[in-house]
Amino acid sequence: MIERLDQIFVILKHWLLGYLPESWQTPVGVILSVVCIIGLYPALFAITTVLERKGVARIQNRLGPNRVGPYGILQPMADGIKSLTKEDIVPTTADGVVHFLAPVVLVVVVFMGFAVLPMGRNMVLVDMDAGLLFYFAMGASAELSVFMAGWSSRNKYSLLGAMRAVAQMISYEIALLLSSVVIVMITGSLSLVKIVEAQNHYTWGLPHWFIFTPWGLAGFLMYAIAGTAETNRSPFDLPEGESELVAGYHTEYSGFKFALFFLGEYVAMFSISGLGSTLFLGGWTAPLEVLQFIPSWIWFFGKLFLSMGVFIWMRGTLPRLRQDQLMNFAWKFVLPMCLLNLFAAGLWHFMGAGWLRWVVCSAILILAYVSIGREGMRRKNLGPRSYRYAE
Amino acid sequence: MQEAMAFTPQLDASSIAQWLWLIPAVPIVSSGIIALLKQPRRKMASGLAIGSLGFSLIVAIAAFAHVLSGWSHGFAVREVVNFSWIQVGAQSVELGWVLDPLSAVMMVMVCFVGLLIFIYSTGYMEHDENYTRFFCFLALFAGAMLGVVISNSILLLFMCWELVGLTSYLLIGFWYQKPAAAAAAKKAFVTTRVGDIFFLLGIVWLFAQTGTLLFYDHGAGSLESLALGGLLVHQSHWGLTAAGAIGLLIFAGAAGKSGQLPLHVWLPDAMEGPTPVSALIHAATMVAAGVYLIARVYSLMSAGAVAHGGAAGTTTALMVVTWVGAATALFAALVAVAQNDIKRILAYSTVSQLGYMMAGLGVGGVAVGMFHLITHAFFKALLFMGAGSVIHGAHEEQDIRKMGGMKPAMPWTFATYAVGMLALCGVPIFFSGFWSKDAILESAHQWPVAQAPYYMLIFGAVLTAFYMTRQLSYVFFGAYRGHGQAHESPRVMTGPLVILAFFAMALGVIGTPAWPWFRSFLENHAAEVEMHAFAESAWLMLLLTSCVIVAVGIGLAWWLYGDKSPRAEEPDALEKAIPPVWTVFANRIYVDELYGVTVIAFYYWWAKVADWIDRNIWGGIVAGITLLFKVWAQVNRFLDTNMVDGGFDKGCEELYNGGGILARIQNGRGQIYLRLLAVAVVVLAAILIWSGRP
Amino acid sequence: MANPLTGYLIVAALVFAIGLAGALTRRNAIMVLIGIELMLNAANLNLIAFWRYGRHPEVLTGMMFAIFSIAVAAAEAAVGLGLVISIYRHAKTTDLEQMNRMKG
Amino acid sequence: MGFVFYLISTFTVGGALAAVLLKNLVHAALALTVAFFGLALLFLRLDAQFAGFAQILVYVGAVAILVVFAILLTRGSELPKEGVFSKTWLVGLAIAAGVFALLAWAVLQAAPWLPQEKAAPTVTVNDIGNALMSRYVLPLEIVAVLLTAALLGAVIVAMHEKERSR
Repeated sequence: MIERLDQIFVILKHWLLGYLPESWQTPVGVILSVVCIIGLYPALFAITTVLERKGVARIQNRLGPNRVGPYGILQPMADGIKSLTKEDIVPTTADGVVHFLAPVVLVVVVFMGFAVLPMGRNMVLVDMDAGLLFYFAMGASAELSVFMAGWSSRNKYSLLGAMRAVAQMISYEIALLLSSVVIVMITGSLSLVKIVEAQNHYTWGLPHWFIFTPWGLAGFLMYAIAGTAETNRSPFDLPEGESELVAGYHTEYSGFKFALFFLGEYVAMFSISGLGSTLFLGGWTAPLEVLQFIPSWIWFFGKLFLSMGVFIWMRGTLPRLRQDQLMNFAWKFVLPMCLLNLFAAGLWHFMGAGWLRWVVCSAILILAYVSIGREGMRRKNLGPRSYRYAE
Repeated sequence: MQEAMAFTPQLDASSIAQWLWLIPAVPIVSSGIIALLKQPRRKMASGLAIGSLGFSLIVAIAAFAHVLSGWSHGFAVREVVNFSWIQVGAQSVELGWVLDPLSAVMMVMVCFVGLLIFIYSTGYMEHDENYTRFFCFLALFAGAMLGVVISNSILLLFMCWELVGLTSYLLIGFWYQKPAAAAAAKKAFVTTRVGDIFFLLGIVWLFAQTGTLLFYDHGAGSLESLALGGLLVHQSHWGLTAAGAIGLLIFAGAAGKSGQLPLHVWLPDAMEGPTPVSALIHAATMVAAGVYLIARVYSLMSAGAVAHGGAAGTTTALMVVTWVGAATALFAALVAVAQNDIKRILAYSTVSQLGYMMAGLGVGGVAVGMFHLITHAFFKALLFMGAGSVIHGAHEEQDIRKMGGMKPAMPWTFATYAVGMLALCGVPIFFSGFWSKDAILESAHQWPVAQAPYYMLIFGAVLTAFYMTRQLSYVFFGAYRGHGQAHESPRVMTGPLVILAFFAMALGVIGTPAWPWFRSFLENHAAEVEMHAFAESAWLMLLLTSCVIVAVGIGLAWWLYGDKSPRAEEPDALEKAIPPVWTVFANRIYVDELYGVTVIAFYYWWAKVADWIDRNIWGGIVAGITLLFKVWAQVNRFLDTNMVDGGFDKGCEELYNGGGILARIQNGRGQIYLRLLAVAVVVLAAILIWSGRP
Repeated sequence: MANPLTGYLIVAALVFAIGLAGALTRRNAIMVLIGIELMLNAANLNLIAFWRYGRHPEVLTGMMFAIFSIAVAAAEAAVGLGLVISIYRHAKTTDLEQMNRMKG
Repeated sequence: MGFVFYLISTFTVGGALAAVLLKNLVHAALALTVAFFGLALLFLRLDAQFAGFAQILVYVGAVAILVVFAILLTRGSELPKEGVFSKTWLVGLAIAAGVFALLAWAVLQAAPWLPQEKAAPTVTVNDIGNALMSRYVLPLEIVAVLLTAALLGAVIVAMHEKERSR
């Protein structure tokens, strides 16, 4: 029974495909799953928006949306209808084609990422051998769309926002990659399914999630920081810092295109948190051995929403960084930490079993944190920052 | 990942032996980190050094406990971890470390004493601006020393050995602004190098003979019966086997490190370094490294001992060791009598005690020598730190004649110092020095070959008691003759003193003839208490002798110096009694001078000769050649100006015009070049394809 | 085209030629770099194609070569664009026709 | 050879052409990314998964962005008055055509000797990793050094004058 419940979607799919001739089954099956994903995440997105607005409102001691439907839970509907019916304004000087392509590319690329994300036991679209690589390849292409958006709408705010976004995304993508490479080093596989499997063991009812190891914890923290920056969420939301640039790269977007950007941003958040929970929080595995009877997909989406909650919480709590602070942080703290984390993981791997590697790895990481984070960041050379132009 | 989640750290046998390398590694790494620290980060530096050594101590104690448990269950623990360092063809240079009673005892001692001295130095070096550097060196030294202790490969041992030498050099010359310190450092380095050359030769020979660098390698090691048998086959002249010869070469290295005659000269000068350094390196650990080395390769030295027969059985190598040791012990004791620098006296006493250890190794085997090494490490470190605290209290005054009457001023120091002194003199029953020294004397007494070493050592013991008493009465009794006001040192300095004092007394328990725990531990047989050992006439005899020795020594000294406070300028009491002997002693029996007129003079003369050759012969040749070239150059000049230039200018013009034409092609536009390149490629490829066509 | 390899090779040749044409005809230095990138990629395609249809794909030689050349190309792009920028800073132009200071 | 292959190749070649021909540099750069994507897809069709994704990651993720940055920093996005093609563009075109002709001719010549269709080699990422760490470790090291050097070099070259002086 529990098994059935766990595999319900898989069973459903096979049952549906059962009615089709052999030759059709594979393509239709793929299409089916794709449709599911494409249908599911926008729905989650709708829920999340209202959650966020209410949550942030609660943090800021406001009421938040409370007009549409009971407690304003139908707010997303209203927003959707509004953005669909609104006029789609394109600046006359704008570069029409690119301006149109940008949001499309963004959404497409972001959705691509879910192809390799296992959302439950046997619930992955394609179990690619180089899944993680694929994911990052897709993530890399998102930057381009942001640039397209910023550049095509001939508007200096948009351009500045885009440049900021791209610079920030590139800087933090490195950190993102390096912090995930640790996992690859330990599991020896780029396939996310295998990575989850590797964490699906229990000692004394406690799971073998990677976050419960020194390097795992450090890696997770780095990943969380880099991921936040990668999705341009606060405190790293300079690209759309409304106080400086009206709305960053999507200043000139309105109506449905803007909605697409909005969607893209949130779906990106979903996929980043999904990857994070897959890499460090054991994906769809249960946090306690006794809780395994609960279906795996519930766990996955539970973790997803947990991290979304954290995203919202951070947005409500933390102030925005300054550009140079952002860059310093990326290159002078996060990156070195990631490299040291790699080193620690390697040590962990080669020191074999036993208590000692725990001590050594944690010692290395703590020492590194103290020396880089505390010592290195202490003496800030304050003063006017020096700008660099090409000319 | 399964075992990764094992939350309970459990410390099983194999793991401790495997992680033995951490003991040296951690201090070395921490010294590296300290080296990167900035000057002002003093707390961090000392903290790192002490913490790392503390960690080493914990691991060392764990290892010791492991060995102990194995021993108490009645089997000899000798766990080795070997790995191949470099692979050269079929030969592979192998390194490794060993965990056996010897190394276990030694490492615990080094870590413990080292830790205390580290703590002590935080107080002593407080006002030095190179605090961080000091701790960097100290940590490095500790790491290297521990490396020497645990290494199972003679090559690794040699590396650490040299590293130790280097740190000793660095630390002796720590105050390199003082020319004396710099000179002393150089002297130490060069002198020990002399020994190390022989050591290296020994290593090479050993490797050539046995084909392995490892001591123990599950039967294949160089110290195991197989290899030893091979080393014994051919006896060279005067009964010296290959094993013995190699042993002697290694002993030369050991003699260099631990200041045996005739290479002892550097050790007294090494006192130019900071006192903690003298305590750690030049009393407790490094100088003992030589003794430890001999103990490590003892089976090499004693190989074929039965051939000579006799009670203990001995070999030529061991005889040499014994004689050198005894001679050193006596010599240094004599010299120490007539020194006035507090640290110098201690230095000479260290030399003499090292002589005792060597002699002990020679006559009585590993256990005897090592026992004295351990006890000596404790009380000599205690004495040095006490001396440091005295110097501290007397405002950096080192001349004992300018001290005196410090007993009331610094009670703690006095008490602990007295304990150390009594231990060194070997006052019976209560002090560890007595037990260890007696073990040596006893076995010297039973030595089959000769009785002379026994008497030498006895006389040395008398002198030891004498000069220690002299020093004590000079420093602590009588009236204060120094400048300023003597004051007690801070708690952080006296604390270690107290701990060490305790051990200086208590440590004797493990080596009494009634319960020869230490010996049986090292030699891997069960230790049982036999009270009747005390009743044995031989032992009682010995007890009596040592009582007499101590009584004579102390009494004489007290009669000469006790509690009367002679002024610096007036001659020493003993000098009044026997001036000529005194002067000889006071000038350290002219050994340095001897070297001065022999070795150094020779080199000096040789350098002069070389210089002369350089100036006159080579210089002359060079001058001649120069002249030749000058003439030739003149000729050339003439030819140039008149013949070549004319033609050359003409050619240049032609070339210039030609260049003008060619320059059109080079119009400085990258793209054009690129095109030419592409064309060239196309043409080339075409030619190739056509030519390659079937 | 009977066998698949030919197709890939032709495509590679085409891309290479296009890249070359770009590098040879465009005025802007950056465009020249773009052309060079295209040529590099064509080469990569060749390598991979030969690896795939070669005799010993399990040895991975061609693949490795491609991967390395990708890595090197990244470096090349970085340095090249850096050069372009610094040239622009000096000459205030990226037009190759006007960059003829090295005229002999 | 299938329909898919033709599709992708047209896609790729079209991208390349656009990249070379478009007047606006930013458009050209974007077209370049299209070409890169197409090439990556071709790699995938050649069962070189790793190379394909690496291609996307490096070229689309890094090189294209780099190019775009360079364009914006050098004000390349606004069109120059005199045309984008050099005066003697015909020569260049001719040479390129010559090269293509040569290559194509060579390939077609060699077609009969080229290896035929064969089963896809099974190469996992692990194999690549092992190869990189064992057989190709030296090149790997060298590439690492090269990349470091290139990084520093690029920074130094592109740095501001006054930055360099200090």
